Amino acid sequence: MKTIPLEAYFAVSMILFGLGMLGMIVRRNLVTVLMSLELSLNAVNIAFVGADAYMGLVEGQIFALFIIALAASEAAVGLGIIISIFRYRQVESTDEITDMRG
Amino acid sequence: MPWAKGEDFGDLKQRFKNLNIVELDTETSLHIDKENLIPLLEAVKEKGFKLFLDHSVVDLKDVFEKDKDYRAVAKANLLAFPEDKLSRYQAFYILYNVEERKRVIVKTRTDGKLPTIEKLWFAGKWAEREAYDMFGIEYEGHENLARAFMWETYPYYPLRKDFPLEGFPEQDLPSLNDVILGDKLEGTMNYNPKHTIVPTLEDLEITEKRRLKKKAQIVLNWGPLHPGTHGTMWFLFDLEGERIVQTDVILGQLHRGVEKLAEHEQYNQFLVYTDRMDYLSALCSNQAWVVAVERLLGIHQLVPEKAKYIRTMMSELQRINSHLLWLGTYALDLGALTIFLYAFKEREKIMDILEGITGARLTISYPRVGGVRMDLPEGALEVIKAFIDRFPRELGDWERILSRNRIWLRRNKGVGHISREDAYFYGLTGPVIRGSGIAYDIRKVEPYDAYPEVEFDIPVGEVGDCYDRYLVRVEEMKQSIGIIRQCVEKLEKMPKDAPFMMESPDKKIKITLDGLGLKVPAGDIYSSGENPRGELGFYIMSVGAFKPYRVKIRPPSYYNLSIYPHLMKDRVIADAVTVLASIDPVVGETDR
Amino acid sequence: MESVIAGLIIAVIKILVILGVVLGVGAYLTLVERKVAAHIQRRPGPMVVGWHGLLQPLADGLKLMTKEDLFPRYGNRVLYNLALIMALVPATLVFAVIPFGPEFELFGYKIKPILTDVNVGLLLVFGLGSLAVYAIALAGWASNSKYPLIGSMRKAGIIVSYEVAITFAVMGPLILAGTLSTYNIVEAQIEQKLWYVWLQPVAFVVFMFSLLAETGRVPFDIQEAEAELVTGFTVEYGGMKFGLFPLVEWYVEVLSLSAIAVVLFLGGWSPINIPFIGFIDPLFFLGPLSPFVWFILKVTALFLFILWLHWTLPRYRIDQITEIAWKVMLPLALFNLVFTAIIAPVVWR
Amino acid sequence: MIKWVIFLSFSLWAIISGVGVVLFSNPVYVILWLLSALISIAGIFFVAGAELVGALQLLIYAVAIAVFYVLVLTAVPWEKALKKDTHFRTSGILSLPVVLLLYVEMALVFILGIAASPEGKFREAIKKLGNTEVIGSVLFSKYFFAFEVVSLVLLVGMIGAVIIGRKEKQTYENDTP
Amino acid sequence: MVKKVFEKPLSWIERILFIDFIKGLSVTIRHAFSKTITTHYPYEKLTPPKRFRGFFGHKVINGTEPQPGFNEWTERMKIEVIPGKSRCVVCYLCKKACPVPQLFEIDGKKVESGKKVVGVFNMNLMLCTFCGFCVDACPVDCLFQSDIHETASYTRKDAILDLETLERVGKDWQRRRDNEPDRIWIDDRQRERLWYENDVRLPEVKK
Repeated sequence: MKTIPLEAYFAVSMILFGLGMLGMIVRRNLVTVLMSLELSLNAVNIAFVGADAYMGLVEGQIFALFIIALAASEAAVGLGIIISIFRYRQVESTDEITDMRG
Repeated sequence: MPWAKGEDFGDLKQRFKNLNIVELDTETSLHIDKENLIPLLEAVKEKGFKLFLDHSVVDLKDVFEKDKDYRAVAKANLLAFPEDKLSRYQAFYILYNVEERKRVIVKTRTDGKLPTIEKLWFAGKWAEREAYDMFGIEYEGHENLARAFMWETYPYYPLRKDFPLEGFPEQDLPSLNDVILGDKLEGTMNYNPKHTIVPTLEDLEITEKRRLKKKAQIVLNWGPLHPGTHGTMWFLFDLEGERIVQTDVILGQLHRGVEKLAEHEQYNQFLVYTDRMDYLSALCSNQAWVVAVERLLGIHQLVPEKAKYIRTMMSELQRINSHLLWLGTYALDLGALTIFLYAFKEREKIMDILEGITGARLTISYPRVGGVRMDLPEGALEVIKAFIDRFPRELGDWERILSRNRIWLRRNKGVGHISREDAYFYGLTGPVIRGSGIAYDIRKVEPYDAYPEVEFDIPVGEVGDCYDRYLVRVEEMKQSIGIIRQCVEKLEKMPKDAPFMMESPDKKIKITLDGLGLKVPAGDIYSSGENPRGELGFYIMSVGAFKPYRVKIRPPSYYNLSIYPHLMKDRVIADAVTVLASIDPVVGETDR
Repeated sequence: MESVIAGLIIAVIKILVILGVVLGVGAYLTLVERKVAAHIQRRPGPMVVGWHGLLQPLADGLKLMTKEDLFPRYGNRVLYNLALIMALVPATLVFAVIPFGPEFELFGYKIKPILTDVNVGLLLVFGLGSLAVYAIALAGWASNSKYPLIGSMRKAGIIVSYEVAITFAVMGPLILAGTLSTYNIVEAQIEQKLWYVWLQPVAFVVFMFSLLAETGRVPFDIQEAEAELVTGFTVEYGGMKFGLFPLVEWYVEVLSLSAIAVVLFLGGWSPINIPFIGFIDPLFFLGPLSPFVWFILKVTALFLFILWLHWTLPRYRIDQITEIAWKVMLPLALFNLVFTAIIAPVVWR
Repeated sequence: MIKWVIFLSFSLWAIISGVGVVLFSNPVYVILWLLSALISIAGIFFVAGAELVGALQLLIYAVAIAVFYVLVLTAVPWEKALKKDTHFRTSGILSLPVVLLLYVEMALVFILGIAASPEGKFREAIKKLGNTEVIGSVLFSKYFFAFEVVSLVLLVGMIGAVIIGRKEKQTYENDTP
Repeated sequence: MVKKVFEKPLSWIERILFIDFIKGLSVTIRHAFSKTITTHYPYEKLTPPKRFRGFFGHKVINGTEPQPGFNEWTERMKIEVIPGKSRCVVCYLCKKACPVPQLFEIDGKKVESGKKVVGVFNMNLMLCTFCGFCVDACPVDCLFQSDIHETASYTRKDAILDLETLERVGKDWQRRRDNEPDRIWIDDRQRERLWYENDVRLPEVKK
């Protein structure tokens, strides 16, 4: 049993990141855009952790933890904004919000 | 007799020209014309008559049609402006002065329109809805004149005298056997398949739609069949998250037209229907009715002492019984599942006692006009004594689980707070008003049966929240134990063959056990009894026949429930059960 | 290669044993609960099917199986059924990291009575345990009905709040043991001759409260509060589907979390512990079986205690529950954590 | 060998779930696919030997963060949203070249990066002490400042979310039936 | 006269040591180890008290009729006295006293001697409220309420009591319970299960 090559991690990471990007571009719905963003963040995490495993480091894992933490705050703020938009504007798609006045 | 005297209203006599003050043996009433009604009610309220008791209407159609009845009624001075034969309805408002302990009836005449009193008493709003539902009286300025019990598209006004007891044969309703087995039933089983129309789903939808304006996103249908509503009440909560923005109540799921039936039953026979009003405290309702009829007959002093004590003792047992069910379901609603069965254990003992003495567990029908149905059986007093000796200990056990439990305190304290003014405004009675600190108890105010001779305290709360109501009811159970103990002591001293039915000394009034041929002279009375849920009042109008002309029942639960939407404003659903259970309505009584 | 196959076989046997025991015991705990409740309420409980109702769970199961499967008209059928699976799987998966006893030898193989002794076992427990939120939220949403929606919202709110409190509460014992592996935590307690409940009473109380909250036991059973919401998020479920939710919530989860409580605070399979004296084993005559018996006894005792609470106390209101979580339990757990983190390195090691 | 099988199956699972996230139109299904992707990524972390990150991925990502999405989704009335087409079709196709470009760029960076990678200096320590402990010691010494900054950001995010999501209490006039 | 209810607030010691919970728990555990009080219904049944208002029955003529009332009424209504048959004198008093008089269907029947006996006596118990007014009204102690309380049936027809059923119930009652004393209940042993804590001492049953 040998260790898994770094390229494998990177390949998975790349595919998921691309899917996340695609989702962010294609999605009309605000919440699903945020979800695609989460997917991209996770892809980055895979790259970090894979590199660590290959190279025997821990820095990548630490950064993965930071990313998780930041994703949490991003989700909280993003969903908060979405809820307030829903409440005041009753819209559900990104192109219906054209100004920043809330 | 807690009726106001004529001299109390001397100054009003000068203000209102048409005012006519009538003092009868059974009541004091103020007769006023429709135009001056609201100013008079305002003036009376300012004089201290702050507590609203009841309001309804009497349809005088039959009185005017039958000359004999009209003469009897006019002679007894029951009508406001008896010479006015065009106005078909007589409205009455029963008010109470809590400080001076006086009651008064305001009577007025109308041909179908009345000014609303919803600004003076909120309870009047509900009473007016009921009168609108039953008589079709239009109330000018009423905010929500929707039908109280019947559905919105119902074309009739059932309590009018031209609505027959059997209804109108309009719609086919096959009996269940016809549908399932194809049986053609004969003889006594052959029901009339034609009925007055019944509501369809569309009718119910219209009823639901015709309500106060929707205020929030989610409308939660709470009821008609829901374990938290203690019966078949239908609440509509407008919810914002879990917060209740507005509450609407749709009653009438158990409406059986008891008041209409009363007009077609003899005085004694109506006893059976009082069982089925507040079915948890049937005996107290029986007693209130029997006492009302006895007072109307003027024989309440002649009832033998033994019967009085038996009635008092039994109705106090029934009060404990009812409060036990309340305690059990209240605890169940708040999640303490075990108290429910503990309470039912003790309740079962009371049931055993009641069953042994009266022969029934729920629909008791034990008192009779002039006494009780049967003497106490052998061993009854011993069993009751054994029960009341042990009961305080059990009550203490439950209090140990609940009263000082932090969860119980958090769920109850500060929830459903009723101020004193609100209590008057919404016409509350019973433990609900006593929880707000007002010592209003019919057993002290207008004592009946053996209550003047026994000693007991009126428990009152201070704040008026659910916790106070809980403590008041628990304390009431302890006081009832005291009353029962005194009654048992008294009954033990009485000889075994003491009479339990009244024997009239002068044969003028013939009273038998079955009440056949009980003719009551013309007159009217408002008499009430203290039910476990509040003041159960009967307004009886007699034209001197075997059957009452009009019986208006003042259901305590109905008016106690009227404060519920007010209390539920800005609370969460979990408080809905707490507040509802602490008000403790019984649907058999709210709907009648 | 042979050792790999042996390991696989042992793992499969462990899985089967744990699954069988958990689900079977879970079903029979319904009978235990009914009996306990009945006797607290002065009733005998089920008495008809079998001796003292011993076959009652089977009869109930049969009844639930043969019932009609109802489905709300505008619900979402996929999610409606998925919610069930999502409730059942994580709850049983938690048992993978519960050590039932010490390592022992059988036919020359060393067997640890734990499915996987992961380094981060405890984190897994809480991660998996709180996956139940999805089941509940989806069940409420997929039923397309208001009562289930309110019930599932309540429950999800509780789980999110108490997940935080429970995670901070277990930090104390973790610091004392110095490991995240459940097996090692028990060994550390045995080594140090002290149950952590003596050192971490505050953490224990917080843990017990969170346990009750997460499993929806009284005083936190508001997600189903039959007086308010009929049965909460299971209103629209019928038959065995209705039966599985309480089975998972009230029995399997309670069992797994009380096993975790035993592992963390009550010394796992160790016998009775008295501070400054050590372990006393009144069951020494059972020999190598005694640790397993002790473990089972402790879990049973905790379970019975939870039942006892359930049938005594009233229930809180939803806002009060979250208030307690954030205003009482979380500060307590945090304080306990900080206190332990400061004191433990100085005094303990 | 077994490791490869497990890794491949987890990756495949993750990619399928990612496709699901992009393609499904019902937001509730999307969140479920995202959840599945998160769990499979946690599996990849376990394969890579990063147990702590894997467990935290499960505990924080899969449970805490995704739950917010579920709660928001179930609380918001979606009947209107579901009726609409939830994808920008044309812009999606137009964006494909950009995504491809991104792929090429990333691949380049990765390949160049691998060539210039440092050798593992913690390998021995990880073997001896275990992953968690090493991460802890590095996190709280070398990256302490970053840790503090992240916690501050979290706090700010929390407060911000509370303030944004707060709602002014509406008052209604007092009318009852 | 007026009593203020009051409970003092929880003290901090009670709060921290959970004394309120412990008090409640002590009560429930005590109950858990006490005797159970339930009656296992379909397998054991309590005997209803003698006054129980259950199904109706007609007592039959066996020489224990209330005299002289019975003789007066048979003479007045011209009723043929047949031992072993219903005591009913077709006076319609029960129907008059009933709040729901539709439920009675009573008719007399001529016999050869020119006198009458009761021919039809149907009671539709679907309408009945079991109030007992008809029993109070019966002048000859004929109509009575027995202790039969399990009255469920499959069809509505079964809810009609005809004369035969009434007489059968009556005979059964006279055989079993007519001679019992008027006591609150007679099955002391059965009631003991619920009442054992209360220490009830009832006077002996006089046979």
